[in-house]
Amino acid sequence: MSTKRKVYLDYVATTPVLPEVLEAMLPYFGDVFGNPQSLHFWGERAREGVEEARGQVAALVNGVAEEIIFTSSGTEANNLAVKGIAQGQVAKGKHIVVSAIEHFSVLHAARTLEKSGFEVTVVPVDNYGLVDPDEVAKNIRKDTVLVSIMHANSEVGTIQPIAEIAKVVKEAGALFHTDAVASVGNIPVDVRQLGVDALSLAANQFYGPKGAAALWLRKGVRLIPLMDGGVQEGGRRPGTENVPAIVGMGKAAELALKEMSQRAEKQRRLRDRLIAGILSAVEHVILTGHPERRLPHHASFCVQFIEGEAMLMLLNNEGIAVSSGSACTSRALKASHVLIAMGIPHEVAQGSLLFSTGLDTTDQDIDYVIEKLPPIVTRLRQISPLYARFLKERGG
Amino acid sequence: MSTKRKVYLDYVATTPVLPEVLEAMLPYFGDVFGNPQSLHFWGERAREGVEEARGQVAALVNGVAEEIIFTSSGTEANNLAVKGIAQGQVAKGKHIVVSAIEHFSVLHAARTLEKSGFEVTVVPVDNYGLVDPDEVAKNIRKDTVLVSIMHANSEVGTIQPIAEIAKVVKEAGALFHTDAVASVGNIPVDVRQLGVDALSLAANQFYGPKGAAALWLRKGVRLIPLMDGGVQEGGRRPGTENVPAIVGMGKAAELALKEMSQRAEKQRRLRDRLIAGILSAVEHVILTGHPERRLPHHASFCVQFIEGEAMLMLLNNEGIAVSSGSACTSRALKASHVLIAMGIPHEVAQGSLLFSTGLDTTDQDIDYVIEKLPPIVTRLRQISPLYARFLKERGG
Amino acid sequence: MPMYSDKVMDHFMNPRNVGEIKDADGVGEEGNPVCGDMMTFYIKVKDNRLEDVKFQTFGCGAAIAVSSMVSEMAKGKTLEEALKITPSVVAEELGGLPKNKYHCSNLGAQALRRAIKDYATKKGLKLEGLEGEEHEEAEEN
Amino acid sequence: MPMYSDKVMDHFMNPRNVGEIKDADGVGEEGNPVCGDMMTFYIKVKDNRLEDVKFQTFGCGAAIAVSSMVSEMAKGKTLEEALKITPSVVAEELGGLPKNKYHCSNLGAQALRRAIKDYATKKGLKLEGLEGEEHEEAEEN
Ligand SMILES: Cc1ncc(COP(=O)(O)O)c(C=O)c1O
Ligand SMILES: Cc1ncc(COP(=O)(O)O)c(C=O)c1O
Repeated sequence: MSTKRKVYLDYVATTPVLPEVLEAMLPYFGDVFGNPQSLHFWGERAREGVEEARGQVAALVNGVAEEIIFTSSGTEANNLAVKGIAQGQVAKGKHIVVSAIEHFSVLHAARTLEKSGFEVTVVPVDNYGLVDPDEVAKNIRKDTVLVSIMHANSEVGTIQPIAEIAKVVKEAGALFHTDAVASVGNIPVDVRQLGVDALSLAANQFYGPKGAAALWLRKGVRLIPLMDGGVQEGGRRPGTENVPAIVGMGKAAELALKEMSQRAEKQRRLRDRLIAGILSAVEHVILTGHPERRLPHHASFCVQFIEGEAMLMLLNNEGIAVSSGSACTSRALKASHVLIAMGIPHEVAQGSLLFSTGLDTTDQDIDYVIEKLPPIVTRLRQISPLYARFLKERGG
Repeated sequence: MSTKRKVYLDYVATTPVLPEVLEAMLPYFGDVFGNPQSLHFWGERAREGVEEARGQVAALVNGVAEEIIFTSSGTEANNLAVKGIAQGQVAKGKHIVVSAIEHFSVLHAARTLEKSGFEVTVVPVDNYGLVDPDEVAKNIRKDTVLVSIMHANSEVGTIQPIAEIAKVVKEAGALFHTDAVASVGNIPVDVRQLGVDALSLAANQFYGPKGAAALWLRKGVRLIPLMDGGVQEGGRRPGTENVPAIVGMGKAAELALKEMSQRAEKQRRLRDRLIAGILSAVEHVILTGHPERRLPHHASFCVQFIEGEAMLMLLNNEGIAVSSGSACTSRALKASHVLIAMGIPHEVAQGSLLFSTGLDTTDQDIDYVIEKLPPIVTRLRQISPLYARFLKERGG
Repeated sequence: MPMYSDKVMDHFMNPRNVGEIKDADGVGEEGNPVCGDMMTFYIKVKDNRLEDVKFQTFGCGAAIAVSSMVSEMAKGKTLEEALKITPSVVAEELGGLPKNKYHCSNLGAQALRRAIKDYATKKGLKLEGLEGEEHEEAEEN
Repeated sequence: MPMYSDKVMDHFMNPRNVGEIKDADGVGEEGNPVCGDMMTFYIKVKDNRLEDVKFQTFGCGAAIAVSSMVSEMAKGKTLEEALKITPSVVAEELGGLPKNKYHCSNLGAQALRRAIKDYATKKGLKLEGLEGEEHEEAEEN
């Protein structure tokens, strides 16, 4: 690709590690390299690092340190929650409820549970990607042990009414997990206020390192571990702790908590400019997800008559990095199950385009995108038989 | 603790990250922070880093890149291998064989399989911790789908005759996994020569970072993933790749391969000095594990009449970091199952002491240990009722 | 986009023969909205030769590159020669296509074939290579 | 070793009253080799008081510290007072013991009790607090 301006607008895919975070991590590769389980000076210092991070991560979601189980990814946290909690409650029943727009680490984990005799109910979402708490309530049965509904969706940005859903789940006597991977660190998340029993979060969504994530699990909730092995994380997640990454997650959590509102405010402003700019500069574009109840750094669209991967490639050629939920951009060649669940036709879902801003995003970046996107859309529409047909039908 | 000389002799617990390795990792926290699954410049560069590492890791065990599945720890690699391969072959049978001295991530994974209807045969070891290939052969049945025997044991250093065991397993028509977490990077490991079907390795055993490990899995072996989610690692290990750690593992693998023999030679010399020194300076000490067929950096003992944790604490007070397999040093308060399986009485196993040398170990470190250990042993024996009894019985 | 060859990238960035032929002698459409790639080919025939070929494509980079490549390969060929342009020949000419892209994006040859068939049907022609499998089973590359 | 309190560390590093009393009035042993901690307590009694207490311990840091603490607490006490030294009192006095260490290492009080019992048996004494549960169920702290 050419050496033009480079604009990263794919922060929901992953964020860079902040310099302060990396700095906090560095000693743990060198001097403080010990194994936290070791009974000596090196082990002790590593353990202190991990335990400090546990407190910092707990604070970010208003939990307590002992309720944090560190994992290696949001995917692992979700698998641990869904499989671990469901399997921990089999004495009570074998029914779980998830939404249609969950990340695959929840949705497919539920499918895997079906193979061992669980029943899974998938509740729908509306056109904005919202789950209706009443719909959840309606689907909870006597043998429902777990409901898992995500906090924010990373493809359309929609934020669910988790507190309301948690309330109906609690009243019905089931446990409630929320995948908050896309939200924690970006918007306030308080496990007590939300009233959930388990919550997944991942460091690389808030300027912490890859390889560190966590499940917050309310004290007393029974959990069958995914893995067997040593005594790390109270035996619930064995394996040598990824100390530097955990320490980095702690630091990133601390910073995210401190800077939350100013970060969000800046993101919201840039994001709103981007949305307004694109909607006015390009015809036949739909904003996907909820217009207000959405992540502050999130702007997602469907551009009609053209396909997402082609747009990605041409944007990339201009130095702009975004993502898409089109079939062609997925390894499985299926359009985003999220967009389809929201009632968007396959043809339209093909034009999915997803921008997410971050701490390094500038007004110039937004201007650049608003300048570069329209000719790309025009160019692809000129090749598109769907657009030609549309023009003919409209014209004639 | 006091600020005396500091001597780390617990390299089997974990190794520091080499400066060259950290240097290779650093860009991936900053500039090259992309998500390898992203279809743009940032994603592409991250993906290139991961794929280069895959080749480097494969080379270390003489495999090919596509056979490497990155995981977050040796524990995860072992769980994935044991559970994933066993569950992948249920059509054939539900019997597996492991040795009595496996790491808990194999042994307990096997126990978990029992809960879903598998039968597990645990083969014994001799006084040196060696598995007899004939014993394995005898225990393979028609419905045996998997045999998992570790390559080297991290508690007693013994290296198993894996090629011989793999041969009998292959002849009997079962699949063979070996946990080579303690050996890979320290001694030559060649999956083709060993003739295994799956092999676990972990970066933090050879100066790579924590949070990166791998399962080498022979092409064509069916595996049920531990986790559900995205398409990473060919769907066999979903979750955002821990790019910096994976890149670091690749670099560490490259260095380990290049420097293997000179590293091992140095370790062996230091280790032999340590063994000779301790055996001559302290009475009533047993070298555990095999005297020759052992890891080059590994020296393990049982010091009679006293207990390991107390020794660890006093050694730590002198700045010396080692580990122990005593009951008191384990969270579960059970003496090392490895020592017990080797026929060492509980009382003796309590005196377990485990030294492992590394790249930074010097002759002065060895001298220091040989100087500091004897008075510590004497001091604890003076408190010990077992030693008093021994003296009386010997005296009278 | 490293999974695309330079040739694919070139045809994607600079697609040849884009557009519609208003008075086409044959038109062929191929593709489906679930996979996400759809192509329309237009041909102009003179003396049994493809005097002009144009296409429109809705789809990913590979789909656009494939269409462009097919149009370029087809132009000037006799109808019989053009019918020998199969998905695997196109993929090879493009320096390979990513495995998972092969099936969906590689529909250009079929769209062209449909256009030729359209022409042949209108003209009442029987062409060698037109009978038989409408959809060549695309091999993986 | 951060899971040990300063008090535990002090008693481990500098254990009080280590040793054997050759002509002890009572000897008590406690512990088991699987857990890994074993303690022997020796007492010298004068006028119903523990004139001297010594111990030998095979075990971890906590076991050694507990023994030392028990010996220190017991010395000079009447037999009845000494019998009131329970595992939880010892743990408290030591500033707490790690949860998983409580059961195995905290056997010092029992060993002392056994030594007193040994003395009482020899002397034909009936002491208050000696009947009943030989093994106080150690509470978690
Ligand atoms: C032989 C062996 N296997 C597996 C493991 C587990 O590795 P990890 O703690 O990195 O998950 C270890 C760890 O020490 C080991 O020595
Ligand atoms: C909502 C949500 N949940 C879970 C995940 C999985 O996280 P990871 O890829 O870090 O395992 C993602 C990743 O994008 C996500 O957006």
